[in-house]
Amino acid sequence: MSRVVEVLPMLVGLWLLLVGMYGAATTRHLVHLVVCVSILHSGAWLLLLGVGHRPGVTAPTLDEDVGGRVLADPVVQALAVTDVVVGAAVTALLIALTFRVKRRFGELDPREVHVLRG
Amino acid sequence: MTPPGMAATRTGIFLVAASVLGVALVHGVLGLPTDATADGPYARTLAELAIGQRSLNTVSGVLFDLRSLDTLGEALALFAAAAGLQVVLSEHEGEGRVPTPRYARPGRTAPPTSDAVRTIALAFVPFVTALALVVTLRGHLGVGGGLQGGALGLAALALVFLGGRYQAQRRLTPMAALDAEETVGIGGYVALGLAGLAVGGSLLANVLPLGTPGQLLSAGTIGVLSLLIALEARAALLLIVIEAQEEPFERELPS
Amino acid sequence: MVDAAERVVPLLVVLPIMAAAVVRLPNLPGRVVAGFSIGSSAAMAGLALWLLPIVIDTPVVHVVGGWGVREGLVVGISLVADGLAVGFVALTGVLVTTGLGYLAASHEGHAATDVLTLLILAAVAGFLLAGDIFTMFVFMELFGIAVYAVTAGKVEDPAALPAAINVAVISTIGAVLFLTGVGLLYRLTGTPNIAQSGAVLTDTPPHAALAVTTALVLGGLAVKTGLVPFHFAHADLHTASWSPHAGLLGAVMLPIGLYGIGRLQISVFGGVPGLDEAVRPVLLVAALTTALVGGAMALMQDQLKRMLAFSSISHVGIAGVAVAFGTASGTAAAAVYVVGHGFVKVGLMLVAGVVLHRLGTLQLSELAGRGREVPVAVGLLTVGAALLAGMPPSGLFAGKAVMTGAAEELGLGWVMPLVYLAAVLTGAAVARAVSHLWFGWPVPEDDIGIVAEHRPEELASRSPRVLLALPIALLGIGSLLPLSGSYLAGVGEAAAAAVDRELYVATVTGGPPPEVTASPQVEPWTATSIAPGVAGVVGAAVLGPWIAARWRREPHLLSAPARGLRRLHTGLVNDQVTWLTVGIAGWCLWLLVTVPAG
Amino acid sequence: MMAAQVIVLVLIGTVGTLTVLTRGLVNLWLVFSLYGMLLALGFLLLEAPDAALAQVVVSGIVVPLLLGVVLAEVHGSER
Repeated sequence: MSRVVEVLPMLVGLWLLLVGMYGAATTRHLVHLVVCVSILHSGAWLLLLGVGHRPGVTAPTLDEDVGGRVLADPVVQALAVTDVVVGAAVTALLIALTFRVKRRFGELDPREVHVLRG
Repeated sequence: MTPPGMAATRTGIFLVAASVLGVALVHGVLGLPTDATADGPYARTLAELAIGQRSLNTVSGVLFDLRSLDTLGEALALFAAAAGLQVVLSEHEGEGRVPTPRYARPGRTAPPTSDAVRTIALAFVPFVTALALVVTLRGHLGVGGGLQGGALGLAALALVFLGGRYQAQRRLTPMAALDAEETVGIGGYVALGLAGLAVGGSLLANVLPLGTPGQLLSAGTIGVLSLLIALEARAALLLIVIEAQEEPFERELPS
Repeated sequence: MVDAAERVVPLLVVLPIMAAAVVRLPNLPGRVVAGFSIGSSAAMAGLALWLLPIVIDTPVVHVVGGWGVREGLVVGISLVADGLAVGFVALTGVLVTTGLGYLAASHEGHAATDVLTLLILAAVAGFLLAGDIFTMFVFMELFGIAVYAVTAGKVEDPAALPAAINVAVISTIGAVLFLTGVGLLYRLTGTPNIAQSGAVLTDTPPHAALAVTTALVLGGLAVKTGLVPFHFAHADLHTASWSPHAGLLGAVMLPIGLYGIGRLQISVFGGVPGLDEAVRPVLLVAALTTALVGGAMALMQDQLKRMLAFSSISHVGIAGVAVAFGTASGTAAAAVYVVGHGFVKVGLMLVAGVVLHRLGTLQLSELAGRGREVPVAVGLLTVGAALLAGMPPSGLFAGKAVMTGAAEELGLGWVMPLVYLAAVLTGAAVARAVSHLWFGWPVPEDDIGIVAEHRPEELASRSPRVLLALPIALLGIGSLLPLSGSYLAGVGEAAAAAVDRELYVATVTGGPPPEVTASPQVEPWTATSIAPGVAGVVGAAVLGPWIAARWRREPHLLSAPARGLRRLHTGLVNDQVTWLTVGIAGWCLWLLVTVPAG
Repeated sequence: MMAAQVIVLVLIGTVGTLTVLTRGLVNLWLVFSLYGMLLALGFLLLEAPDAALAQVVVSGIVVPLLLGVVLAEVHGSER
């Protein structure tokens, strides 16, 4: 059981990845699609933080000296920080593209806008 | 085009595949060796070195010194996203058909805001602006850094927008200035990196004096890089958000 | 010399970034933007070409930030410049320079298109040189975003928007899968450095976590490579993108995924007993399927750029077969093939761009007979068809010839007929297009494929000469390069170094270099290699026109399986995500089942 | 601490799932904003305050703002 708790952040991250993919595979609305992509992206951040986390660690953001405490892994946290911001950019970009789809096709249903077939 | 029943079939296929994938992933995670590099030597070494660089926030030390190339790459992702959407804007401006946004029309605000929301939003603007600066500049001393600071810089302007002052927001963010800000952010980062190459022999070497731990002016290039990234992140996110704000009004143009 | 080389390595990444930042300045005149972009990417290509002969002998490592090895631990990010990586960077630099030249001459694109193209160049260089798996991820994410952002900026084309959205979704999922694998790998080995994690994993007993990690890392890269069933969104993006980018996508963007697969498979996972044997079959089957599916789809297309897009997918599959061999000669074959294909494909895409400029459409049903208005373009397409089919002495011929030897070494001789078949299909596809263009044989109404396209508002009655000079030069280089003996010998040396895991580890961690292994003989001119090469060209020359002619008489020529295959390409994001899930689940399942439990 | 972690992580998973299953745009906006905040809390409990700060700024301001614009627009046109 403690094993499950230890890897729970990673498991939740993977769950979010799968759930987001489910949303993307069944979506009928491009805005919903963007949200699903954002959710599956956030699964990766949770997984990353889970990779660098162990029971009893301290945040690697110190105001004082280390003082013998075990720190959470700053490397994966750095990657997570940057990826969160990139995720925001991707979401924003996709939303803006969605607007342009709405203008051009008058629709936000992916079934109405797939113009490349066969 | 899509035959009826196909969507159900597809969902079925997806669920089977996702179940297989899910079982495999859980199997993999649970199969991780329990003793696997508990507080691995790599993470510990990097944390120690970051503190040695006077960055008490080891995450900032990793971001802006030990692994500063990765940060440049991620900042470029923002840069790329903004540049991609810039095309659309420049097209509008070039053709002289900048639409009147609905926000900008007399008596209209969207999203609809009440007076209370407006007042509170505007009251927070100076506070958030100051916070953005503090978060950026103190990144090596505590929680924060250029990426968060840059996003907060956007937040300050977002509050102006939420306060119903769309025109004010646009006046505060002329497009050309944002473009130039991006050039300063990325160009400055690379220039400092090249200075490191010229002086220290390797790209992005921290060649500035490290100073005393805990001081605002310490940690060498970390603070400068953090500030440059804040500029880049703020400008790129703003450009993208402005693009999104502009877009809907296109549809309302008399055609 | 080596010292200077060490300082030049990071410039390959930084130079295009700096150029992109400068070009981003507001209100620059178009001529300045074009000149500066072309100049910087040419300078970068020049640096890479200067570096190439130095690093083929001794790979050079540049440690970013000066964070070298501390107590046996690689601390910083290493940029590892070996022959294969730098050669690939040089190829990208040359092709991007040509593409930017085309954009400038044809007045396509915007200043931001140049910015993004330079970022693509930087991202590719960063990805190829990265000796660190997190850095690899970062630059992979960057080029993913730059690629769909550049296409999204093609505002006049209705196909560009949905294609960009679909690729953004697929690309993000691929990146997240890769990142998941990378995270697990970091947890397993405790270091993001490729060489060091490979050293940690050497001779460790395989286990389920490692199998899943491998599947996610390599599968995530396979999504980027566009192997079946991850190819759907890529085909759409190539169709909708700017002509030079459509070429670059097939020439460089997809193959760097293969480079990543090969690099990580050899340097990270290669030392785990039993893992290599489990990975190779799945990669081989995926690549071979990709080659055949791409070829078949290319043959059935009605739109020239989409035809070339599927052709790219097919040829990347062929190179993937060689990568799946995992040997020095297989790697050499893949390198020769990718270089040859890269020049030819960018050349052909530029020709398609010229056709669009002159005739206003790429739809074969509307172009029937109109090829006589653009005789040079049709001539180049004819040459391109022969080259794609594998005409000697082109890189596509030489690559397959070397691949034949590599396959026989491993007892995999049976794959070669299928590889040749795939190549013939792609050659026949273009030959079919040429037949329609020149002889005016009508293309029947198509009830499956609907390819929206953009029509330039003003047709150029005489496209600038440089527009055709560029593809002529590219096709020329692509076909003649393998005649150079020193080129082939260099590829052999680079390939031998690339598959040598001990050499890679020693280079990065600063250990004593191992004994130099013998380079494979890269000799395409053998008694048995010419015949299939020529036969392939003849096959394509017969098959293409034959189909074009029969199609005219029997509109419903497409058999049920072929129609079914086309119908799978719906361009619908839901379907593409479902296929991706099926594919990655397959990779995971296969590796879980076949990797021996330790 | 441990218990708080487990609770918040489970909540993140649940609200994430809810978000994906939500189809109406207004509800989507609300649930997704809640999800973003929960995620930031989760980061904080995983001892990653920097990531939490980035997430708060992004999910508290950038994303709601963008989705709000969508909402205003789509609703305006469908009314």
